[in-house]
Amino acid sequence: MLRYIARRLAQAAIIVAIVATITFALIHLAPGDPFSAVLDNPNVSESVRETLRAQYGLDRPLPEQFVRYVGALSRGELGWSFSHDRPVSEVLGQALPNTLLLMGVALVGSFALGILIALIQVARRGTTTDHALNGITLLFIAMPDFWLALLALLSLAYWLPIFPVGGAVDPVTHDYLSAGGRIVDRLYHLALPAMTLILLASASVARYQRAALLDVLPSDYIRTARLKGLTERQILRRHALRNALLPTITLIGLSFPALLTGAFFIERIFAWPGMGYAVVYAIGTRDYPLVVGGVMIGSIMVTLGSLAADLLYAWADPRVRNI
Amino acid sequence: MATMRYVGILCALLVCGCSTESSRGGSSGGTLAISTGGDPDVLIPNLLQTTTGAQIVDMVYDRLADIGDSLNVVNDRGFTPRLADRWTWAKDSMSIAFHLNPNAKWHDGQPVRSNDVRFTIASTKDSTLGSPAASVITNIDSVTTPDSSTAVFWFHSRSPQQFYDAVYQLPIMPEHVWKDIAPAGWRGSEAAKHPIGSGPYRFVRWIPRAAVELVADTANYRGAPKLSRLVWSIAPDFNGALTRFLTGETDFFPQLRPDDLKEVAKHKDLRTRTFRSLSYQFLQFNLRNPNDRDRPHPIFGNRELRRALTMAVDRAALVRSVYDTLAQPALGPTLRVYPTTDPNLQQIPYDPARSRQILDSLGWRVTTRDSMRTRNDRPLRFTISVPGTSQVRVQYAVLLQEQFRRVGVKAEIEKLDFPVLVEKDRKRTIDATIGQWNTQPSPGAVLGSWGIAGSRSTNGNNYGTYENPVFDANIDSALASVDLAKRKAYFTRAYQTIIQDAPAIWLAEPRQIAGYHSRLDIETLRPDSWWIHIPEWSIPADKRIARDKVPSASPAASAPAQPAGQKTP
Amino acid sequence: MPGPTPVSATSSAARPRESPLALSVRALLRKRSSRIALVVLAVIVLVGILAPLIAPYDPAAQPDIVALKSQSPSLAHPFGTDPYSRDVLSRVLYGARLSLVIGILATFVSLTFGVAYGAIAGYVGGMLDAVMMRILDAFLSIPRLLLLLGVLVAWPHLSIAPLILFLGLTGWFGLSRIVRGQVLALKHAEFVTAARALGASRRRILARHLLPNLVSPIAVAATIGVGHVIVLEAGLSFLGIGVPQPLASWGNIIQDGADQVATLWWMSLFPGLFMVLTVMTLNILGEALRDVYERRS
Amino acid sequence: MAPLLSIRDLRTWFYTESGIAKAVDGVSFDVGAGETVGIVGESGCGKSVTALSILRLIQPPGRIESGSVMEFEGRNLVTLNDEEMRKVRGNRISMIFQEPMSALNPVFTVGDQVAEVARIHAGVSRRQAWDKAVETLGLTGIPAPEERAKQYPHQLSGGMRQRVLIAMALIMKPALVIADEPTTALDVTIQAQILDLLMHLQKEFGTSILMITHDLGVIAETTSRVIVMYAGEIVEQAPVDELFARPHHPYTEGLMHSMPHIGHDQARLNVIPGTVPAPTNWPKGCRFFERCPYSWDLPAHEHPPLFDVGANHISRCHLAREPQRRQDPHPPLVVQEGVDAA
Repeated sequence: MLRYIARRLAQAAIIVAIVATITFALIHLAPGDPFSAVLDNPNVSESVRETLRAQYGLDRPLPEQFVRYVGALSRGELGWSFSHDRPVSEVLGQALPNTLLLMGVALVGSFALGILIALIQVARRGTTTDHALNGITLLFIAMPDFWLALLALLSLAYWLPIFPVGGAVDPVTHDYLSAGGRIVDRLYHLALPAMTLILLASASVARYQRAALLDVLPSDYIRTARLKGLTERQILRRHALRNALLPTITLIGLSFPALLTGAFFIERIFAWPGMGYAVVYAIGTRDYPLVVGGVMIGSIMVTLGSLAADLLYAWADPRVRNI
Repeated sequence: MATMRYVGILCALLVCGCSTESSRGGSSGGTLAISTGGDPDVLIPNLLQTTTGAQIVDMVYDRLADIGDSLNVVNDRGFTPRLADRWTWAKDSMSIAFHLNPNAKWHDGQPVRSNDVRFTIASTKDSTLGSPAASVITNIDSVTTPDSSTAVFWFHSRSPQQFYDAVYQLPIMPEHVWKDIAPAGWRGSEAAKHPIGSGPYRFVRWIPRAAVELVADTANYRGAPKLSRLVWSIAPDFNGALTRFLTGETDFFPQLRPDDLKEVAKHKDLRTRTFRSLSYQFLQFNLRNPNDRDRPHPIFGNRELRRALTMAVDRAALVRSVYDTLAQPALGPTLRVYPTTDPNLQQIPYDPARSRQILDSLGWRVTTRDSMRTRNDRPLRFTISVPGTSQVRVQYAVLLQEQFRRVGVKAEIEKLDFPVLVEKDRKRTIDATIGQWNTQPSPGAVLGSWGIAGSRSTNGNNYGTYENPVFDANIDSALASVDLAKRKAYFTRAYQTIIQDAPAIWLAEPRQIAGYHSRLDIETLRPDSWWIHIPEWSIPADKRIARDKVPSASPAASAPAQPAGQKTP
Repeated sequence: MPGPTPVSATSSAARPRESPLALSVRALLRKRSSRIALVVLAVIVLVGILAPLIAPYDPAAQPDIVALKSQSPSLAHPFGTDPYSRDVLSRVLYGARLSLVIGILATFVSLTFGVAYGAIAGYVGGMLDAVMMRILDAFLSIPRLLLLLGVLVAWPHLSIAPLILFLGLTGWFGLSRIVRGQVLALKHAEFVTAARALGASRRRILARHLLPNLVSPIAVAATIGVGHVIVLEAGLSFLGIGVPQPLASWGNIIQDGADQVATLWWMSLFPGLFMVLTVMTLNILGEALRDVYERRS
Repeated sequence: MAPLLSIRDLRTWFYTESGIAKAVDGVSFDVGAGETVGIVGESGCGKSVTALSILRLIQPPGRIESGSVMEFEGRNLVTLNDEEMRKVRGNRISMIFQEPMSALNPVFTVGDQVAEVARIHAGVSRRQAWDKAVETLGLTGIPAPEERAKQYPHQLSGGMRQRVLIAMALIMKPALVIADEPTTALDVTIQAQILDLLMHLQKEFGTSILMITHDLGVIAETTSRVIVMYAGEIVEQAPVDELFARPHHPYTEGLMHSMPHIGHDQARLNVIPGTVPAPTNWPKGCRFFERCPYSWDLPAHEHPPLFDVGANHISRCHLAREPQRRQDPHPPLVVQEGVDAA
C-alpha cells in the first residue's frame, strides 16, 4: 500500500512540474513584455521599469528565467499581482479558502444527491420515475454552467428573493453580527451558489452511479443476499451500493476539473470571492501573473484531488487495501 | 455689473437648491448602502480616475471651499467655506490668501495646517507622481505659507476662474501622512489603503471586490453628518449592482437605464429621480497611426473621410434607441447647460447617400462580395474599443457597426476591461473608442480633452490627438474675456471649428437616473457630483430597517474607537 | 410412421452486413431514445444548413433601432427582438449554423491531435510513452476553461478561425488517452503481428489496421466533444471573449440579453433551449455509442 | 408423517420475446423431514428453476403460474406475501450455490456476512451474531474461525468459501437446505470433504437436503431418493438403490450408461444423441421422443403420464405399458450434426 502511495506522489510531483512549464510558457506567450501592463503606464518612470525588469530577470536569457521561475515557485512565490498591488500568493491565498469551501460543499453535496438519485432510479428501475429522472439528469449534464447559475440567481434571488444576490457575506451588516449571526450569514450566502454547483455536478454522478449499480445487481453475491432474506431496499443500500461506490470514488478524482470550471462561473455570477472570481477579474485587467498563478493552483488542486481519490479508493477496496 | 447678471442666469438654469448650510443637528443614525459595479481604482485625491473613487474621497477629504449648487465658476460667488473659513484677494488679484478654520482636524487628531495645502498642490504638480489633475491646475504657480493657518495661492495670470481653479479641483491631503513616501510608491502604500482626511466621514475598511465602509466623524469641525454609516457594496458588474438594488440589498443606485424603469416600478419601496449630469458621450477617432504616432491614421487622418463617417450615422435615432427620451444628441464637446453654448450650433447632417459619394470620391470602392469598401486592396476596416462592463457603450458600438456597414465600412468591436482601455487610450494604440467625459462646471476644461496641450502632454486626455490652433486660440480668448457675449462668441466659433473637423462623432448628453430607497431623505443631486450632499441626507428614525440599526461604533476591525458624544463648538 | 422431422440448419437468406459500423448503427437504432435523439439532431443540423433560406430576416440587420427595440415574442418576431432590434429567431437559426460549425471543426482538430498523440504514444511505448502520458496528465489536470482563458488573455482580439483552433487544441487530451489504451491493447493482437510479419511499414500498420478499430471510441469522443465545445463557446461569449459581433452564436445571443435577463427573458430562453437540446441529443448518442462499443469489445 | 415440503403441479414460465419458455412445466414431488432428495438432469432441464421457484426468487420475465402449490410447514409458499417469504428465506429454507468464488460480497468480512443472517432473523445484537457466526464457521471445519471471520473473501480458497456459504445456510438451523451443484466448481479432493460436511451437518441438525446436480456420483453418495428431470418435467422418481439397479425411463438409462466406470477401459463414453428441445414449444408427445432409442409412433403424439413401475418407483414412459418395445432398439431418429451416428 505504501509503495502505491509513494509512486502516486512521485507522479503527482512530475505533473505539477510539467504544469509549471506550461504556465511559464503561458506567461511568455503573451505579446510584449509580460509586465507591460504596469511598465508602460506613463506614470511609472523609466528607472522604475528597469528595476522591475531586473528584479524579475526579464533581461536574462529564457532558460535562466525558467530556472529562476521554478525556484520562485518552489518557494511558493507566484509573482506580483498588478491589479491588487500585492503578491499573487497572498491574493490567491486569501481567495483559496472560499473556493475550497464552495467546492468541498459542492463535492459532498453532489455525490450525496447523485447517489440518492441513482438509488431511487435503481430501486424503481423501469418505472416512469426512472425515465423521468434519466431525462432530468441528462438535461442538467447538457446545461451550460453559467446559464444555470444565471437562472438560479434570477429565480431564487430576484423573482423569489429567498437568497442574497451573491457575495460571501452581507457587506453592510456582517461584522456587526454576533459570532453565531456571522456563521448564519455566511451559510445564508453560501446556500445558492453551493446549491447550483451541486445541481450541476450531481447529474453526472447520478448517471455514473446508476450504471455502476445496474452492473452490480446481477452478480451472485446479490442473489446470496436475497437468499439471506434481506429486503430489496437493504440489498440495494447495503450490498449493492457498497460495491457500486468503488467506481464512483474514481469518478471523484476525475470530476475535479469539471467542478473547478463550474465553481469558476458560479463565483463570477454570485460574486463569490474565490479563486475563480479573482482570476476572471485578473483576465479583465490583463494581470498575467495572477491568471497564471490561478492556473497553477487550480491544477495543483486537481492533481491533489485525484491523488486523494486514488488513496480513498485503495482504502475503500479491501482487495487493494491489504496487498 | 455684468458678473452679477451672469451669476443669476446660471443659478436659474441649474435647479439651484441654494440650500443654506442646514444645521447638522437632527436625528443622526442609519446606514446608506450604495450599489456600484466595480471597485474604486485608488483612494488618493490627486491620482483617482473613477467616479466611485471620487465619491469616497469627497466624503473622507475636504476642499478649501465648496462651489455650491449654483456651480458658478466665475470669481468666488456662491462658494461656501469648508477648510478655509475666510479668504482675501490681493489687490492685483495675482494671489489669494486662505485662512484655515482653527477647529479643522485630520481624522488622526492632527490639526489641519497651511503646509498641508502647500504639499497637496506641490505633490500634484510633481511629474514623478504623474497626477491626472496636474493639467487642470496649470494656472496655479505655487502656494506659500506665511503662518501655520494661512495658505497663499500665487497664479501665473489673472482669470475669471482663478478661485475655481484653486479650490474646486483638489481636496486637501495631510502632509504628515504622505511626505515620507516616494511618489512611485503612493499607489501601493499603506496610506493609500487607509486614507486619513478631514471630511465628514472616516475611512473604516476596503475589502477588494466586496465593500468600502465609512463611518461618521462625529467630532468633525463642521458637525457630525446625519447618516452614521456609508457602505459601497461592490458587485461584479453592472447587472449585479442593479439586481442588488432591486432586491433591497442596497439603498442607492445612480446609473439606472431607461429599460430598468419598468423593473424599478414593480418595487413599491423604491423611488427614482432624474437629474442633469455634466457628461457627454462620443465616438472618438484616433487621428494618429496607433503603431507610429508620428504618422497620421490611415483612415481617420483624412478630415473628409471622418465627415463621411459622421454623415453615415443617424445620431438622433441612435440616442433615442439607447436612452429613449432621457438624453439629447450632443452638439459637440460641450453641454447645453453652459450659458456660453449656442443651442443651435451647425451640425454635420445625417446623409448616407452623400457619405457614400464622399467615400467613392476618396477612392474607397465597393469591391468585395459583402459590399465592403477597399482601396488598393486595403479594406476600409477599423476597430471600436469599448469597456466590456459598460452596457451603454457596448450598445452604441453595435448600433454604430450596423450604420457603418450600410455605407460599406467594416467596424469590428473589441470589448476590453476599463483599466486596460484607459491604458490603451493613454498609449494612443486604439483606432476608435466610445468615450464619455464627466466634465467640469467650467467649459474651459475642453482644452484638456480636445486642445493641443491635452494632446501633447503624456497624461493629457486628448487621446485622439486632435490639434487645431484655431480651436485653441478661440477657447483661450473666450476664457480670458469677462464679458458674457464676447465669451459666448469665442466659444461658438471654437465649437463650430471642431464640429466641422469631426475628430469624433458626438453622441449624447445623457440625463442620469438615480434609484433610491423610500426611507431616504435625499438632498439635491448636483450635476457635477451627485454625492456631495450625502452628509445632509437622513433616514427618519421611524423608517429604519435592519442595516440602520447597526451600532454606530466602528466594527471590531481596524479603526480606533471614536470618543463618542464630543460636542463640537 | 411419420418420417423423422429433419433438423433444419438455420440458413438465413441474406446475412446482414457484419461490419462493426453496421453492427453498431443497428444496435444504436434499437434504443428508442437514440432514435429520437437522432431525429432531433438531424432537424437542428438541417436548420443550421438551411438557415439562410428559412431565417425570416437578416440576422445582423437592425430595421428600426427605436421602435422595434427589445420587443417580446410576437407573430412578426416569434422569438422577439434584441436591444438592437435584430430578430432573435433569425439569429438563433444562424447561431445554430455557427455553433455547430465551431463545435464540429474544433472537435475535428481535437480528434486529429488526440488520435495522433495517442497512437504514437501507444505504438512506440517505452520511455517516450511514459513521458507523453505524464505531459497528458499535466494538461488533464488543468481545467480546459482555465487553460483556454490563460491562452486567450494573450490574444484579446480573436476572429473565428483562431478561436476554433484554440478550442480544438485544448480538447484532445481525454481522447488521446483512450486511443493510447486501445493501441496498446491491439498492438500485440495477432493480426498486427501478422501484418508486421508480412513486412508492413509502421505507418501502414497504424493506418490500415489500428485506426479502423478505433472508430468506435473516436465516434463516441466526437459526438460528446461537439456538445462540450458548444457549451464552452457559450461560456466564453458570456465572459465577453467568444464570437465577436455582429456574428450570431447561441452564446453571444444570451450574452446580449444577459444584462437585462429579468426583462428580456426571451433572449436567454430560446438560444439556451436550442443549445441544451443539441447538447442533450449529442450526449444521448454519445452514450448510446459508448454502450454499444463497450458491450462489443 | 406429513412431508416437510410438498410441491404440486409447479409451473414456472418465462415470457421472453421469442415466446413463453415453460422451464418448469407441472412438477410435483415431496421432501420428508431429515431426508436427502436428489434432483438430477442435464443443464436446462429446469432443476435450478425449480430450486429458485421454491424460494420465490424468480426474476421477471419469469413467473410462477397460478395453480402451483408449494406446501411448507403448513403454508403455501406460492401465496405468501413478500414479508412472510423473506422470513422463510435463510431462516427456514436456505440455499447453497455452485460458484463460491463470486457468491460472497468482496467488500465485507466473511464473519459479517454470516452474522448478517443471524442479525436479520434472530434479531440478536451485533456481538451475539458475530459469536454465533464464528461458532457456525467452526462447525463447518474451518480452522481458527475467529481469525478467518475477520478476513475478506478474496483471502480464502474456493473450498473455504464454500464452507462459509454452508455456515451461512445453516446458522439459523433451517428445516430445508437446497444445494444447487454445491461441489461442481471445486476440485475433486475438496468435493468429497464438502459432501461429507453436508451429510454430517444434516445428521447433526436433522435438516432435509434437496441435492441438485448433474453428477450421478454425488447422487449415489448422498441422496436417499432421486428425481430425474428432463425438459421441464419429472420423468422418473425412485429410491436411489432402486433407480441405479433398475432404471426404467430411457433417458435415465442413457444417463447411467454415460457415467464413466472406473476399471472399464471405455474408449468412448456413450453419448445421448441430440439436444433438449426448445422450451418455447415442447413437442406434443414424449419430449424425449427424438433422442429415444425405443421410440415408436405412439409416444410421438401422446404425452406419457407418470406410471407406477415398482415400489415407490414412477416413470413417465409408454414402455411401462408396452415393455416389449424395449427389445428392438433402433438408431436414434435425429441426425447428430457433424457426428457420424456410430
